[in-house]
Amino acid sequence: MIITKKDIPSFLDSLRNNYQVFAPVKQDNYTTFKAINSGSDAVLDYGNSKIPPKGILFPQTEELFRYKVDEKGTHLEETIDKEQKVVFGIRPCDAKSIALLDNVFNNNKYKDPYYLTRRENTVLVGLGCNEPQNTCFCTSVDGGPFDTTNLDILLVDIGDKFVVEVLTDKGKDLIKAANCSDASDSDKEAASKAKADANVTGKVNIDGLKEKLDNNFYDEIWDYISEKCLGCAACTYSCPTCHCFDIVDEAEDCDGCRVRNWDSCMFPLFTLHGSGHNPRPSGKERFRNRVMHKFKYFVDVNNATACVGCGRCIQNCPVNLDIREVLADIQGSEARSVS
Amino acid sequence: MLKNLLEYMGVDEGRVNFSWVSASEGGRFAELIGEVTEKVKQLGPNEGLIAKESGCCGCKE
Amino acid sequence: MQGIETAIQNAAKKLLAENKVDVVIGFENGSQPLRSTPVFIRKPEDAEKLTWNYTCENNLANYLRKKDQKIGVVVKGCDSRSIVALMKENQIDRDKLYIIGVPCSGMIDRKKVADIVEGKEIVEAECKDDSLVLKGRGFEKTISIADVLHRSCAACSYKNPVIYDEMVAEPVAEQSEDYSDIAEFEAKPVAERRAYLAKELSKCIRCYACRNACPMCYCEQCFVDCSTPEWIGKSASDVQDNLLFQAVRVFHGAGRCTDCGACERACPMGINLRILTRKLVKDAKELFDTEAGVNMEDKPALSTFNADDPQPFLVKE
Amino acid sequence: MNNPYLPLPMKLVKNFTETEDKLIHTFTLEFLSEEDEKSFAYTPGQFAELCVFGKGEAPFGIASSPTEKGHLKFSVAKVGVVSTALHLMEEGTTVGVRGPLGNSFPIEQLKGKNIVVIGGGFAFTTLRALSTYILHPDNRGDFGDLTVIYGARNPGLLLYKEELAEWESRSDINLVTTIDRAVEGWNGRVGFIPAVTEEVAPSADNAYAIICGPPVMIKFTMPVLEKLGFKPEQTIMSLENRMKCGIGMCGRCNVGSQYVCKDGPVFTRAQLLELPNEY
Repeated sequence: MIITKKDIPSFLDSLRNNYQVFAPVKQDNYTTFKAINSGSDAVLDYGNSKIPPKGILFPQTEELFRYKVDEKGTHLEETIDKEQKVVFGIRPCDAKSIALLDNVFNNNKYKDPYYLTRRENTVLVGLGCNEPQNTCFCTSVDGGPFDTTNLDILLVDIGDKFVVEVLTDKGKDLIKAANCSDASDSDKEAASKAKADANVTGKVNIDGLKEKLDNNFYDEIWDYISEKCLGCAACTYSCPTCHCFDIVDEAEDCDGCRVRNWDSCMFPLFTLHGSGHNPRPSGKERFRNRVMHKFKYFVDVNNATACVGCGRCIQNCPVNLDIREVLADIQGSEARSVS
Repeated sequence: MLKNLLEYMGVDEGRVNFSWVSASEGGRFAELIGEVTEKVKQLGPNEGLIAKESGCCGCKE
Repeated sequence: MQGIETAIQNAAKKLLAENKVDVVIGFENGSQPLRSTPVFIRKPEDAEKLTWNYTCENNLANYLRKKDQKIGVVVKGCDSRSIVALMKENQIDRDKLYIIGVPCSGMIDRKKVADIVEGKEIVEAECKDDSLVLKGRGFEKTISIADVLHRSCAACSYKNPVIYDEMVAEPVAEQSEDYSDIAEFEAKPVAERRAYLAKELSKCIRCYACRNACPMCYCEQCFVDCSTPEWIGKSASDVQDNLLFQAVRVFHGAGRCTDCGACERACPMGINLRILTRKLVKDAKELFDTEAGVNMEDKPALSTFNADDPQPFLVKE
Repeated sequence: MNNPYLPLPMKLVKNFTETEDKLIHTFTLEFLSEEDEKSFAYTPGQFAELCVFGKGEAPFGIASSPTEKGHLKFSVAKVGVVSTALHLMEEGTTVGVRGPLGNSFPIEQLKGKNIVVIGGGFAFTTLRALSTYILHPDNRGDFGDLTVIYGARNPGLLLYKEELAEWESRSDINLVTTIDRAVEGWNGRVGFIPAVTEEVAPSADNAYAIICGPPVMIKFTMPVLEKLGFKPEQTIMSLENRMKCGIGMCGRCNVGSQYVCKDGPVFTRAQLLELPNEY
């Protein structure tokens, strides 16, 4: 099927009757995912959003429950967001990262109701990448510009219209609302041509990386590999697979709420013990833990690499510490083809 | 410098007041506090740097 | 720029070969167009990696605090002021430091470049004396560097390092300091100022890159990480707390901030932070006629006082 | 879908000062209802997140044994926001408890074996739970002989003094308490845990050693256990790390790929030797 670009705003408006619609919106000189008020706000020719759409399912600040303790007893009121959502225009790498987050919030012992409820109520409409950026390296971490993992619908841009690939039932009943017409053969050809032309220039070779990480924990490479890192959280807060969070109470005496905020393993406070001991005292241990978590520990536990190659950590790092160069140094070879 | 910065950022004039008062100047201290309280009362309630919606945290969306 | 680059490389090679320093900290080409990245050179033959161009925007003074090695560092005007300010606070030992001074003609702001090419991706960028040739998919554009300089560099009045062991090129012309941007913001009505700051700080994601990129910010435990008492809330969605965070962070720089602009350049969300930091730099100049880190003699503004200091803040009695 | 973040309200019935320096209190919490207690079935070695409404949450080992019905016991040192708030709390206040969390001592594996419990300082909470569980008449028969070596800097810092006295008088437990340096009025054993363990020299065959205490004590007691023949699989430890969620999601308490809160806190030394030395 195909849908013309002109019809997109009206399609989004029709969706807004029974969905909360999120789409990329221009803000200053970058795009970010926001709940849109009108279909025309959506911007679809963008590289990738500054902050990943994971923030829709796992917001930076989220209230877990409100509580009030008075003579009559303790009143707890959990606040789980049950609204139906559509994320329109999500890139394949971000959709894949959501599949990785499912392993975290649904581990072998516990289920996180906040994330999982939203996850069930969200339809992901993907937008293929015709022009991957030079920081992208999704093909190196078994992803791709038109990868359909975890998407309900994939749109392929062929000029003034999109070829619509419906992938799941959720996608099927969503697309009913749009007035699509059938895709002609030329449309289909144009789509496969777009898919073929999209080439991802950034590459990094991660075969054998996990085995190397298995036994290079005490290697002195870690002493200098993160020397220039400032220890801020720009990379973790712009990473679609980062899931660490902090829990704090915000209340006046016994009336308030318990809130969950994004947290970063790059901060010393993250692992500081009450006794003052810190198992990861300096930037070296923290950076090593970040790389180990994504390319070894996560693989050990979930048999998947916790990186989708979106390149946001490369774009947002104030000192341009490039994860592809880090991985290449660990692999021991200078064979990093960085454009 | 602190007063300049706070007023620059949007705190109403007159809400931030400084004065040197020695421990022995009891009378002047009382008078001063009276003046400042009066001035702040006229300014009315301080609705903060931005209009703060209800709710204790980000839970107002 | 080419002459400066070779001069830096030779200086570094000599220092390392003669074992005068253990490491030379400078810049090498970044992993993408229009980017450079700090590098730590320990062997003379690696010195060719050192480069110098209009993208060496990080303040390397950030890596010099409390180091016991002998360090050589490539320093532009604003970095040198940070070094002087840090030396006055005993964070840097002068005789363990060899300063390679570089007169700086300003660093470009990638966000401004992105605006000009409407966000299209740049595949290759080349510098031809004072203009930039940008190549991307299906377009090529030449822009003058002066139009895309960082705000801090465009208004910079200390392009030449104020302290150095060796200067690798001829000093460039300086321009006088002007605080018209701050004066203009001061003149705005309170409501407009509040609205502007609230809009800017609503973008904040509390990654603390501004704090970590600033050479003057080196507290063991930052007030943000305190839980007893919890000075400010931890959630980034509370704009009031974001404003308070910036107010307290910026005030720690009163009389110490050298207006190098590293905080604004490090911010991934592009928040205009210098509208706050320069207010304190302007006050330190107007009230006490001091500028941070310009020479080794005068003390930071708030570490000293004299009888005729102006006191406009007192309650009129 | 049940919500693992919601605490179970309980009533604080006893706020008992354990140590002379008043830094450690033992809190006894009562369940509010029968089914609350049933929903909280736990095994010695597990921990729980204590929630002080208005202040926050913090993880503490459960010091009571499941054999002690109707209530839970926690021993808490005054360190941060939550622990200070707990110390000042009057009896009758409502406190939230989230748990039981983490794995526990491998009770099934310990059955039929001799047990050597070594504790130091105030890390004796879950060890007390285990010892009480073993000493309970219904369970005592399942286990071999029980040696407990427990030391502290000075007599005032020993936890659960009455129980120690009671255990002293029992025949089915070999209790050895020690203090680091001699103090007048103390006629018991004097010496650091590693030296005392070497003196007591518990036999390693068909035995498990369970050790919990400050890092320095662990560091010097390990070689003694090795010398006595305790293989790494026979040595069990309980780790502590900074925790927030307690359910293996917030990502901070990991040692290598294992989360101390979900996959621990109890590990055998053999497991720990495979993990990076970062705890």
